[in-house]
Amino acid sequence: MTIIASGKGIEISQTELQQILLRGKGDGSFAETINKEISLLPPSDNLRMISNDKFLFAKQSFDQWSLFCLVEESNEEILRLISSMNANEEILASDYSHTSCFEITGENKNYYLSKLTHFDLRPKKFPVSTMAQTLIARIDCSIYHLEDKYLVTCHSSFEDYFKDRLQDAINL
Amino acid sequence: MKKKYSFFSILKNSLSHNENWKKMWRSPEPRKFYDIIIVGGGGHGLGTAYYLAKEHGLKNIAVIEKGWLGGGNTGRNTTIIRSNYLWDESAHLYEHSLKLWENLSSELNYNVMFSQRGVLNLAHNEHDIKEIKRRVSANKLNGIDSYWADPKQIKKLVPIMNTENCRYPVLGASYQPRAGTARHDAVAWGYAMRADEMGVDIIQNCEVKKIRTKNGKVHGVETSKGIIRAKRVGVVASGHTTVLAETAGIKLPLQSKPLQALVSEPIKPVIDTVVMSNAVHAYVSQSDKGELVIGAGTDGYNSFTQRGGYNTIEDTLRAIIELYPIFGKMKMLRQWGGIVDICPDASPIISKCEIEGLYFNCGWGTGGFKATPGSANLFAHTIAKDKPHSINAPFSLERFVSGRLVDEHGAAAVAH
Amino acid sequence: MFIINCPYCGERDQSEFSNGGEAHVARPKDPEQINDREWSEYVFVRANPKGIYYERWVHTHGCKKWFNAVRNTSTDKILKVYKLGEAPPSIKEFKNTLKSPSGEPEVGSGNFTVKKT
Amino acid sequence: MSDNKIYFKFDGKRYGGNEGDTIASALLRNNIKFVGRSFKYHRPRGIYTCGIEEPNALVQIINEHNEPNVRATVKKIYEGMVVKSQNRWPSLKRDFGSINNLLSPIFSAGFYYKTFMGPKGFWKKVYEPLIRRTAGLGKPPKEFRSKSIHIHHNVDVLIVGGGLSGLLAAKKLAGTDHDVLLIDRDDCLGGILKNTKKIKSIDNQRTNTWVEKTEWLIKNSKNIKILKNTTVTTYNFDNHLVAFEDKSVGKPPDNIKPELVLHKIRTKHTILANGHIERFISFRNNDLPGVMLAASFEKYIHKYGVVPDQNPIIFTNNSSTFSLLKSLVDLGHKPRAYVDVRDQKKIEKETLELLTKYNIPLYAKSEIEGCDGKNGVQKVSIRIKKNEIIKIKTSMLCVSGGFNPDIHLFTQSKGLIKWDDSLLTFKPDKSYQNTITLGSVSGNFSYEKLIGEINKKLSFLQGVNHLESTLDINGPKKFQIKELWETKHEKKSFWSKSFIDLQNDVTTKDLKQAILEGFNRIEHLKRFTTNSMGTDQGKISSINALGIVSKILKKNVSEVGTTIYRPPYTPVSFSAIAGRSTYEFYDPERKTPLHTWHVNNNAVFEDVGQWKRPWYFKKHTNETMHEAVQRESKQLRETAGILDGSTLGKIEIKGRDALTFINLMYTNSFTKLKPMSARYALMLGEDGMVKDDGIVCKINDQHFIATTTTGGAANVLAHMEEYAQTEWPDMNVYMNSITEQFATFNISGPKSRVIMSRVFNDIDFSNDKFPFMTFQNFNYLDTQIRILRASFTGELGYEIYIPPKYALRLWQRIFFYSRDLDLVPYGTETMHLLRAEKGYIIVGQDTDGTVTPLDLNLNWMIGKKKKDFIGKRSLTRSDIVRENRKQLVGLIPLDKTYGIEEGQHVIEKENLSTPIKKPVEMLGHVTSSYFSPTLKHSVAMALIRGGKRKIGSQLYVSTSDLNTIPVEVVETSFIDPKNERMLL
Repeated sequence: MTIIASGKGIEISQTELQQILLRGKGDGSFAETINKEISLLPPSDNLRMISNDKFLFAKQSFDQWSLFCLVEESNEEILRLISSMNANEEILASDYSHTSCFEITGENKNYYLSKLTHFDLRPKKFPVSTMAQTLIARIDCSIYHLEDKYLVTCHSSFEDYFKDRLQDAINL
Repeated sequence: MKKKYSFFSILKNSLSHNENWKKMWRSPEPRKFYDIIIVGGGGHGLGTAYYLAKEHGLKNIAVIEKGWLGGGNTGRNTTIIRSNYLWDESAHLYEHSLKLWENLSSELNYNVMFSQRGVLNLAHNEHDIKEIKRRVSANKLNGIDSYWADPKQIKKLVPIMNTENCRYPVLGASYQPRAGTARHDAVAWGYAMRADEMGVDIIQNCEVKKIRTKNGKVHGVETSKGIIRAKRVGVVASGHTTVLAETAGIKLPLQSKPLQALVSEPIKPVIDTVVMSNAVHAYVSQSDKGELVIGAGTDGYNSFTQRGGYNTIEDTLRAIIELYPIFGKMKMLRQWGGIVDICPDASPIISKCEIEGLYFNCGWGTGGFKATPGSANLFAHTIAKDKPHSINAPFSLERFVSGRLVDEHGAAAVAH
Repeated sequence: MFIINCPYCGERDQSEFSNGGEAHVARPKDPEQINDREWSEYVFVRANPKGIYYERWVHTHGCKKWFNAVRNTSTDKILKVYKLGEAPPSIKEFKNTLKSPSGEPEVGSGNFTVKKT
Repeated sequence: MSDNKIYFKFDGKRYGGNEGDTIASALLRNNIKFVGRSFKYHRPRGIYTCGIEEPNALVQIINEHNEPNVRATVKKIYEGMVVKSQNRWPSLKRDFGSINNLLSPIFSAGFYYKTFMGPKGFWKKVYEPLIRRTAGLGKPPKEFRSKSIHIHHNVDVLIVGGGLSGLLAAKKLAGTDHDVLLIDRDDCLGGILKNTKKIKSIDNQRTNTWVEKTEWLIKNSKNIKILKNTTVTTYNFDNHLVAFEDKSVGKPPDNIKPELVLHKIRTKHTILANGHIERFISFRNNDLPGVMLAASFEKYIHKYGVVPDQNPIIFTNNSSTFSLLKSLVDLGHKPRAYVDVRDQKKIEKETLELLTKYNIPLYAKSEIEGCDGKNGVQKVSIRIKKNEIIKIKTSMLCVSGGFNPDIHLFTQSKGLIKWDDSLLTFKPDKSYQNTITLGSVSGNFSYEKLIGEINKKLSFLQGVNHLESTLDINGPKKFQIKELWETKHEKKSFWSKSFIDLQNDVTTKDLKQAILEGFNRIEHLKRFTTNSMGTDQGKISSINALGIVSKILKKNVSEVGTTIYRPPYTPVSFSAIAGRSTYEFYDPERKTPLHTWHVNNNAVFEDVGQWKRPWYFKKHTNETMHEAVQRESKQLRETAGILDGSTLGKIEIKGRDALTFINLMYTNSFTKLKPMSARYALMLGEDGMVKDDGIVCKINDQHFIATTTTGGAANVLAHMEEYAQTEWPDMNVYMNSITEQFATFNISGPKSRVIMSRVFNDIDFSNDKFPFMTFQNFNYLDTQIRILRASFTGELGYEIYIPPKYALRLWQRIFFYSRDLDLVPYGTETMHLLRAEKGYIIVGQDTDGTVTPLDLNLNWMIGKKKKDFIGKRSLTRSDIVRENRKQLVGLIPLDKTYGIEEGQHVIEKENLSTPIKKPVEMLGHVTSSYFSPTLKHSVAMALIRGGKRKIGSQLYVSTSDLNTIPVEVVETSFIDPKNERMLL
């Protein structure tokens, strides 16, 4: 984890998280396949996140989930997981570990992010344990509301631009 | 009585405290029957009536306008005129128009201020360069004044342009010296005045609600001022064309979308050329009053509200200050929107249809103003002869069935 | 810039979405069986009404899901959003909704600001 | 000087002002009233108002910006500020352009439409340059990259205006569950409480105390945020409002901190409490410096502590000027005269009492005919009876022509307005959005009714407080007004003018002339005369114009209507609207995992969409692009080359129905394709035109990986998702973009097999084990890579797909293992050249959206047995099967020393006349052209009419200087047509 900017009640750090992007029907067979591998049932409510000490599991829409490893696994294990999930012909699991991840913490994080996104971050609209896909600094991002922080991910080709925007916004 | 305008008429009138000017056009009540009704009192519609009367000697013509003359896209566009289009069909159409523009003020004896200040279409990447070079070559062989300008030449024409230190540097441009701008309102007023003099009834504040047909023939129109019968009806209603066509059971391949524009506060002249860019999307010219006239892109949804997304304005001004950093401290004075009717191939329709006596002139999308005289002239021909002129023959409705489109998307993205 | 209530993500700014034109235009089941004119209508002709419009949107900068909406194109008010596969609401449902912001003519645009007395 | 004054310069002279002064208040403090010249006639102009509505006092600030057209009545001074007057030359007092005023009788409305038409060419060469020289007000600004940011707000209630109504509304919402934003454009809250003497006290507290206390209460309520110096400019659909905040009030600009902040607000309810604007009255020379609106005059007294003139004349048609009168006499100043249009009986008793008490001459039922003076008011003519005019000396004249509710934002919201016959103005009628108007903007000019109005209109909001306040009002309680838009001139003169638009120099005569000429619609009138088209948008005058016009037309004002109020409310700087996503952040640069390596190895980059791709690599600084590309291309065909192909789109497709889906998306058939094999595939639009191409890898019938062009990646995925979701929702198929999850290397050339075998020494790359167009997955370190045997160069080639984290290491390893084999890194230009030699197309270069697979001779790619795929039906339309369509062919110059230019056209004629008068018939155009280092001559591809039948014939290609080059039409494959090198 590298701190890329801090001050004024905000801290932004970059982190690496292994991630699997899952697509599927979300039916019993889907849940079973997943559960067998990670002992966690996929969240069934849209935009909801659940987690145990190893995984964070978020439902992005009716046929799409993202699964983060909170504890670093070996690469082989991730590939094994993916291939076991893909063994179910109605599931598509793609390794998304090469996605840029940022953590934003601090009491001013909402004000700070309001410089970069129109997304309504008020807790009454974006409660803890929910996620959203939206635009931040003109970049397609996913934002996950964890207990006291936001986890923001974007495609890695945008990483330099996104980082520069994050740093710029803290100074202005 | 024919109005004659000149410096002497101004001087003469000033001596009578400007209290003896004549009305530019009458405000007649509609008659029960016309030989030809033109629906839509913008530049294209008024021009059509003018050419019907003047070049085809037709009488008993009315132009019916739901609001005020020139109140639609004629009065809402950024007034760019050029003819450097890619395909032969389009090039001939717009060049026909450009030639008419060059003589329009004197023909109408009304100064439409056609200002041939030249238009640059910028290239920002290799793909743009290839597209523009191809277009310039085609233009040249079509006898149109079109040149490839390198960044040095561009910088000479527009010294304030940031050609190098930007995200997408300016790598070149096409340049058409005969292109330029005109005073949009004046075009509508000039045509209206001269059409009126030849007996055309211009009826404002009269909304056409329905096109009436009988046995596959046009029969007249239903308006807010009652039913008016007609032998032939030409529809030139831009964004609202489909709504009218629908009333006659005709489906047109058009979608109406918001297009926005804005002007800045006036400043002393700083940019004399019209500059358009596709990749850094904005186009700008400076009016004779000193305002920067800036055009945005269309929004991606159908709407009749004459209002587009604020994000589009934002994107346009981002592009403007990217290309002209000195405009950062310019201020936006007014913004507005129009409704543009867009064809799948980004080319217009000037065509008969399956109903006898019913004609459409539409689908000009974001670039109709430049075509005003040409479109009007060819539409008049099409109505008068009941068959298209060779120039507008390719712009028929039939092309969507056969597949013979005139795909100007390359140009349309900057076809404003 | 209006708000669109994505059936999967909730209310979001319109700038996150792309419009997909008229809804409920099914691709012909057997394209070879229809003539050129019918095919060209499918490819090129879409409704363009002023007023109630059944249209498609996709949440491009969000969940990337398609859905349908009923919008009044003369007010830009979204009257209903519904998922693909759901039956389109009857047009009667919108009979009493506002036809235009300022009582302007249905065919014309006018853009009135002053109340007509 | 040891005072705490702020010093600034105006037209070269130094003046002192107080902290908080605007340029205007500081100038008035120094008794400067003449500050600029008008647009058309260059008439002297002064300070007319005390705020945003100012039409006259526009100045240029000379600093890093050189900001033009700054309202002196808004912009606050800072130490060392340099201010210049505008539109004058050489100086304000001696201005060359003022000759226009003499010529004004011929510069009538729209005169330019009627002249400047001949002789031919004069418009361009003579008239327009002359007109342009007179254009504009200020001078262009300078380049200065200020930092303006955007801040987004999502709230429940937005209150626009922190005056009396806005504060009361905020009080009502304080401490509730509603998230509230309160915005005021001034640097302090209070509005009329601070600017006038209209309210004596609130709840027995002095107004200033009440404002302070209320502000404190609001600030501590936690649910309300206050923004000052912030002007709401735009009201969009769905309660989206835009406001800009001036962060540099009283400070010089810098480019470190934001100068302006653009607030973009999304709210559930909008409360407009933005007040009213005073309007003027037109009389002869109503533009002279020294004429000022009455309420503005009063604001200077209270807000800035400047009395612009101790003995002005007050001219009114309404009851509001009591407040100014009271303010002046309380300070011990005595107006020279009080001119009221109304009958003495109608004038409020409070006013009459004051006038009597202080012995101020009252001229009731009288009007100002005009005023005179050089560069400022010296004498005022009062028409006291029909034919009797008296003249009084004075240097200032305060005018009140009534008030307009500030409905700009309300109409932007698409609310409807209506004419009020007693207030003689438009006021809001029906809201279109969730908009509530409070106080004077709603047309309520009576403070007594205010509390009741607010309680009533906001009661629908949950949990709001009940307001109970008592307002002690000074002077008349009810607003009374008599209609007067314009006063008659004493004598008819060519030069006498009553202005209706001060900034654009539109006179009441111009309005009359316009109507005479038939411009009787208000929009026409505006456009013909330019009335209310200035930077102030006619804030103090547009209703007056309507009044005058409706009188001429003998219609009521509702019938005449207004022009549309267009956003923004007041001009906003481009950089504020653009925000931070400009300059260095204009558009993201997308970088591949190998970007740094490319930079270090002298890559010259090309922009492909947002991507930065190596275009070519410079071997040494003097190497030209042509040399580099020739070198790279030659080297690759001799040994091997490597390309970073990471930008190509990659889509993973999976599901029970994946095969059916892929068969519908592409022209090719994948049914018989063996697992772990790949196929070059074409994607069409429903119109039958080529949309994209790429290689589709089949893992099995349920699992595919498709590649796309770099530019097409997002569109292809969106296209697939659209069909999967909307047309075939019952199909079980899913797709993920994996573009960014893999770096891609393309290695090709005769030595590529050797290199691959060395790098991956446990893999068998022989033709048998690893045939062309197959792929395999391998373990590599602790990850997995995929190798595909394919070629876009015509040489033996491989593509490696590897997770980005490992990319650089592998890339370097490849170079390490091929150090004796002259492996050359190459860029996109060499790739284009090599594929052109081979006759492969680039979608978007050799196609332009009008090209079908048949036109490209790619019929073999169409799955003949497939019943359907996207675009298939379009391929049988009459124009698509036409023989004479443009078809792709190869061209070779007959004289091998000639180069063919891309984009030039293929013609049948050898000679072109110059200049070209008649259109030359074109057969088509050159889509690609390169100098082949292998063949040592130009090879080109062209789309030409009936191309297939023209193979073998001789045609001509135009050049950019309008010569022609004879060429031979050939097949498109220039090198190795039998694919022997590729299948090596």
